[in-house]
Amino acid sequence: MNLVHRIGSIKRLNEDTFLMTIESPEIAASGKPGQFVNVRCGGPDAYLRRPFSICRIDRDRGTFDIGVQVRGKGTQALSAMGEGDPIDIMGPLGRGFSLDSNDRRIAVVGGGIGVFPLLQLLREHPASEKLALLGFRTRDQVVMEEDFRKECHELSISTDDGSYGVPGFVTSLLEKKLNEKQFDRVFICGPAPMMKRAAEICKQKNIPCEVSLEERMGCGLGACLVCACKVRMNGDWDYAHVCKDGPVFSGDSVIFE
Amino acid sequence: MNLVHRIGSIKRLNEDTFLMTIESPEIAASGKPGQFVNVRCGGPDAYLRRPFSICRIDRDRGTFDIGVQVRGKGTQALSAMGEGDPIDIMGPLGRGFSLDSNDRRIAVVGGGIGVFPLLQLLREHPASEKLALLGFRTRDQVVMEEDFRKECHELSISTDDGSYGVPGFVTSLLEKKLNEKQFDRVFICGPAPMMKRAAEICKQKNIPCEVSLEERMGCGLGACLVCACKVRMNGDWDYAHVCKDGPVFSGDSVIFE
Amino acid sequence: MMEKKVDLSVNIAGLGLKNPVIAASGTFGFGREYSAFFDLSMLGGIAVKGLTLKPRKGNPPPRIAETPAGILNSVGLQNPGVHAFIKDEIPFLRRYDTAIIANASGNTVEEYEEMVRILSDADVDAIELNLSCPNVKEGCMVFGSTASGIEQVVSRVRKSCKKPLIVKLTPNVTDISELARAAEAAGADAVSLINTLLGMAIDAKTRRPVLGNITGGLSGPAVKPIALRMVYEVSRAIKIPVIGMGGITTGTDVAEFLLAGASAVMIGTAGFVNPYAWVEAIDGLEQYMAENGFSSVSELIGGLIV
Amino acid sequence: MMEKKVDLSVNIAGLGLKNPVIAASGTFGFGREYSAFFDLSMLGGIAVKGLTLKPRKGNPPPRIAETPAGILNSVGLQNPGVHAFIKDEIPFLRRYDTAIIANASGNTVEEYEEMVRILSDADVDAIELNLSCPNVKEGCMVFGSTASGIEQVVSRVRKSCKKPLIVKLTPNVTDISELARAAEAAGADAVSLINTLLGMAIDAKTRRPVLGNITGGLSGPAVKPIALRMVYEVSRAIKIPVIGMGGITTGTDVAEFLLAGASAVMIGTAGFVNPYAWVEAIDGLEQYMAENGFSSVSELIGGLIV
Ligand SMILES: Cc1cc2nc3c(=O)[nH]c(=O)nc-3n(C[C@H](O)[C@H](O)[C@H](O)COP(=O)(O)OP(=O)(O)OC[C@H]3O[C@@H](n4cnc5c(N)ncnc54)[C@H](O)[C@@H]3O)c2cc1C
Ligand SMILES: Cc1cc2nc3c(=O)[nH]c(=O)nc-3n(C[C@H](O)[C@H](O)[C@H](O)COP(=O)(O)OP(=O)(O)OC[C@H]3O[C@@H](n4cnc5c(N)ncnc54)[C@H](O)[C@@H]3O)c2cc1C
Ligand SMILES: Cc1cc2nc3c(=O)[nH]c(=O)nc-3n(C[C@H](O)[C@H](O)[C@H](O)COP(=O)(O)O)c2cc1C
Ligand SMILES: Cc1cc2nc3c(=O)[nH]c(=O)nc-3n(C[C@H](O)[C@H](O)[C@H](O)COP(=O)(O)O)c2cc1C
Ligand code: FES
Ligand code: FES
Repeated sequence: MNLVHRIGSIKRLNEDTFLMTIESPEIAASGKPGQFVNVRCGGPDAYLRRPFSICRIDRDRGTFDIGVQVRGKGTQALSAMGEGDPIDIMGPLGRGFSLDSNDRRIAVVGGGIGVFPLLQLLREHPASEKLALLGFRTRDQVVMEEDFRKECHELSISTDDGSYGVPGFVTSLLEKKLNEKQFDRVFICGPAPMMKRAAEICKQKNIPCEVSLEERMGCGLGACLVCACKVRMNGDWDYAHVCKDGPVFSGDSVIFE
Repeated sequence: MNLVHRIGSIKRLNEDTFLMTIESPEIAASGKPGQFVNVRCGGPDAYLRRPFSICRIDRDRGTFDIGVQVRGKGTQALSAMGEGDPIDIMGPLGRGFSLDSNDRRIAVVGGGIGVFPLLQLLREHPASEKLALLGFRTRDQVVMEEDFRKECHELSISTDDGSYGVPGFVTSLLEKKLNEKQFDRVFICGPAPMMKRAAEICKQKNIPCEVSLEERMGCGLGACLVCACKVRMNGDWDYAHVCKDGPVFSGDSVIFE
Repeated sequence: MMEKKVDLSVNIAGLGLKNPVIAASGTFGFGREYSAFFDLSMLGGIAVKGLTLKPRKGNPPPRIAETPAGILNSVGLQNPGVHAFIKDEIPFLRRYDTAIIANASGNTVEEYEEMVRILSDADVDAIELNLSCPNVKEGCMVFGSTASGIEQVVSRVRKSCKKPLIVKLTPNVTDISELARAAEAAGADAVSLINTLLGMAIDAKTRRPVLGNITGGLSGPAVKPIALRMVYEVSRAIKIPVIGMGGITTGTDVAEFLLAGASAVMIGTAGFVNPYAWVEAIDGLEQYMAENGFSSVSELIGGLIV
Repeated sequence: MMEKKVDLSVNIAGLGLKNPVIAASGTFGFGREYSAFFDLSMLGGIAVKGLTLKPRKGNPPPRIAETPAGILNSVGLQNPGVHAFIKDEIPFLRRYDTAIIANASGNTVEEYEEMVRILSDADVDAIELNLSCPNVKEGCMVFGSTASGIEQVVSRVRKSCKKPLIVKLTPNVTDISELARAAEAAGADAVSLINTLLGMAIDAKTRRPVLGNITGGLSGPAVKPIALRMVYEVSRAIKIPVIGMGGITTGTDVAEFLLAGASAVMIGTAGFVNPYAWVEAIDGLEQYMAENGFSSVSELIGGLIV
């Protein structure tokens, strides 16, 4: 696997979030929606790689995008990199969202940086009707609205503080939409409490859903077993591993704590 | 003490050595020949600061130069910095060469990167006759010849392999010159075996000399006591500290091992 | 690839390795994941994920924390059990020409004994007795922190062990040489060290430990100076070979451990950052040897000039 | 400078400190050098360079090696002796409004006792008994590695000690809590930990140890996870206060040690990289407290949610 790629361009999305386009014909060719890449951020203190979801793929150009929110040392170092710089990336990794042609009407539900993996999903999913529900904390945090609008039939944005779009949690939006219409599958990515609630709503409505989990990682490959998450298995539970068995899991199987 | 300075310009001297001009009115104003600065090189693995001798001071411009040979992680990281970059430097530190107006005829003896501190010494020393003897391994390693020529009355260069200047060790040059003329003081900087031999030669001729020592450092200030070197003291020996008691010591006092 | 001018092979207690670089237990799974990156036959050996008699779920997440130049892990021996290993993993590993080292833990002396009995009849090349995992409450640290505990377990399992027996030691002790001597006296064929150092990370914002298990084991470059010192000490205290590990990243690091007295090394954490760490370390060692005039690894072992 | 909204003062066994940040012994000399950088009165306290009865020359150079996120040192207690300290250094230090902590070592129990007697009559605020220097063959590690050794020294010096008595513990042991309990039982007023971890660096090119003394003590960020775990363990094992140290660099690091159970902290190695490390850590702690709703340091101590 070739690890050295190149940063094509960098676009600031808001104060602490940016979109990085990476030139990598290999990853662009083989990457699937919901998969992630593991990035060596450099910087004096960021020893481990950092996982980021594939947000958009341009197969013609041989590039893909990741959306990055600056949180700590690694993302800080990443934000200091420049266009044209070489960048050490492993990927594509993990199991992505299911693209089932039987699913005719789908909804994606994203919260905060959880919206990123949903964009490429919308772009590739064969469904004939696609709804996107995106929730953010506040107006300043809203990202990629126009990019999403282009890839779905209906887009609704909520903010927790009501400063933009529909006031309240994106899960309330979901509940409302599921009451209005029948969906074949819902795809969810965001903070754990949001995913838990969203999965519950889907379960109540008997709609299959998929969630994309986050967990701290070591190898990113399934070898070190650090990225454990609780899943239902044979009537009992077991630890699955986000990097290899996920990051996307069926909402039914995950045990949110 | 202000630690943040700026890199003015960088000039390559040879394949692995460069001269870095640093904008720092403070250090330019207070720095003395033979003193050193302690530089945070950055890079993922260079935790400690690295000491470099002050090589040249331009008090009018408020800048000073250091000559750096790339050896390991720290100097590697330093070599990747660019003009205009901020740089974290502590200095000036340590005791420099003595500038005694009674010394009318002086010689400086430099070996390899040991030549660097001798340049500013020549520039500031009040002597009326100044001889510079510089030794290098081979032709490619010869640096700053013209800069030195401007600051002394006579310059002789030797190379170990005879590829440039006088063939042989610079200490042989020194022996020859001391046989020809009487000098008031000799200033020596270079690899330990070279300094040891040069100090012996001066002792035989009864000429006082000063040597600039190297030792691995922690604090660079005299607080941690790691940079120990053996010196004669009260008929016995003791450990002095290169960063505070030196780096310049009288050749007589140092016990070379 | 450079032409092979140097002899990298080593022999540890009857176990012949084509080179001294082994994947460290718990960091390499059962090899499957890394087989996508390089041919596993390039490795001197593979120490597989720590095995127990029954499957183990391991500790609650988060199980990893990043620390300066290192990591803490608290996996807690999650594994499918020794029987599943034999059935599902050995056939895969045997496709490659590399030594298979089974890493075995138990809760009781009896369990250690049974593990060794089972693995002695399995198609593995050596057994590494894990007496040093800091992430489980039972077995490892109970027996592994004292010379008498090690003596007890090793002398018991020795009787039923038909493979080269490597005893893996913990660094969380006052005198690791004493543990090594106990292992030697009880019949170990080699010792391996160091396992991880018990540590902790705290998230000041949430005021909670980062790891679900509160404490975890420290590994990676941060621990290298400690590991190197212990390998140096232990290799002077015993006659059986020492397998050194702890923070090894480059071929030069490997050389340092060999000079300190190790006969082979293991690499773990470095592979998380660079999936080619193991093969690059082998190449780097070869290059170091060529540049410094060594023609065989045996010349390096214990070659420190003091 | 931010307006002081939070109360940073702490009290350790009768020793009142204006803030919990103390310069660690051996890294700050006798304060003179750093007084050029900031007003020493800003510090909670200064633990001076380790003192012995007679002057000591220390170990041969090189005495420092850089390691990943840390350093090894092998100074070996070079110092001018306790009498020179009292005569030449205390008057200088007393110009500042900060606690003076004398760090004392001895080769024998009698020497420890004499050191404590002498320092009890000197103008210092507390005595830190160094039972943990890994760089000298005598005293420290002989007594400091076992509970009985610590019990022996501490109970002896306790009788003649008229100052708050802090016992500094080594991390190079199987169970540091046991040592802490021994110190407490023998009458210590507080314990400080950790001293350095015994380590080693090798120069593969020269095939020699980097340090003149072969081994040295590891400190700096690399050891922080180990130090934090030990502080957590020890503070739950004893009732007397714990002074935590090992790799602290920022105010957040200080907060982590306090949360783990330390009542104050010491900072050493970080000051080599940043001469303002101590005062920046104090500022950083204040900022952390303000941002996270703490009004006094005492609320932080042991406040870890587990
Ligand atoms: C499968 C997956 C996909 C992700 N996709 C994205 C994305 O598209 N965009 C984005 O901005 N972020 C994404 N994240 C979260 C991102 O990985 C973390 O924000 C990032 O690792 C933080 O690193 P840091 O150095 O800034 O923070 P630090 O706090 O300095 O990190 C310290 C350690 O904690 C880990 N860590 C910290 N936060 C998280 C987290 N939330 N999840 C997992 N590990 C964490 C880091 O990887 C590192 O090992 C994803 C995480 C996972 C697991
Ligand atoms: C007073 C003084 C003045 C100096 N002046 C100059 C100068 O003008 N120009 C120049 O090129 N070099 C000079 N040096 C040497 C320079 O400090 C080292 O080459 C440099 O520290 C090497 O760092 P590194 O990261 O490249 O090497 P590494 O090998 O990665 O360094 C590892 C550690 O060893 C120390 N170290 C390595 N080599 C030396 C050495 N020879 N002396 C002291 N410590 C060392 C480093 O500081 C660091 O702590 C001077 C040294 C001293 C003590
Ligand atoms: C995630 C992880 C899991 C580990 N699991 C085991 C294990 O199951 N058995 C074992 O003996 N050692 C285990 N170890 C310890 C390593 O084998 C090795 O001793 C240690 O990590 C030091 O080497 P390193 O610094 O190269 O990683 C584990 C280490 C890590 C990081
Ligand atoms: C150069 C150096 C010298 C030291 N000398 C002493 C000493 O004399 N007495 C002592 O108790 N500890 C000594 N120590 C240990 C420190 O006080 C401290 O316990 C250790 O360095 C961990 O803290 P840090 O990581 O903040 O440096 C020394 C440490 C260093 C780096
Ligand atoms: S990160 Fe190693 S198994 Fe998932
Ligand atoms: S480097 Fe600290 S005393 Fe010289």
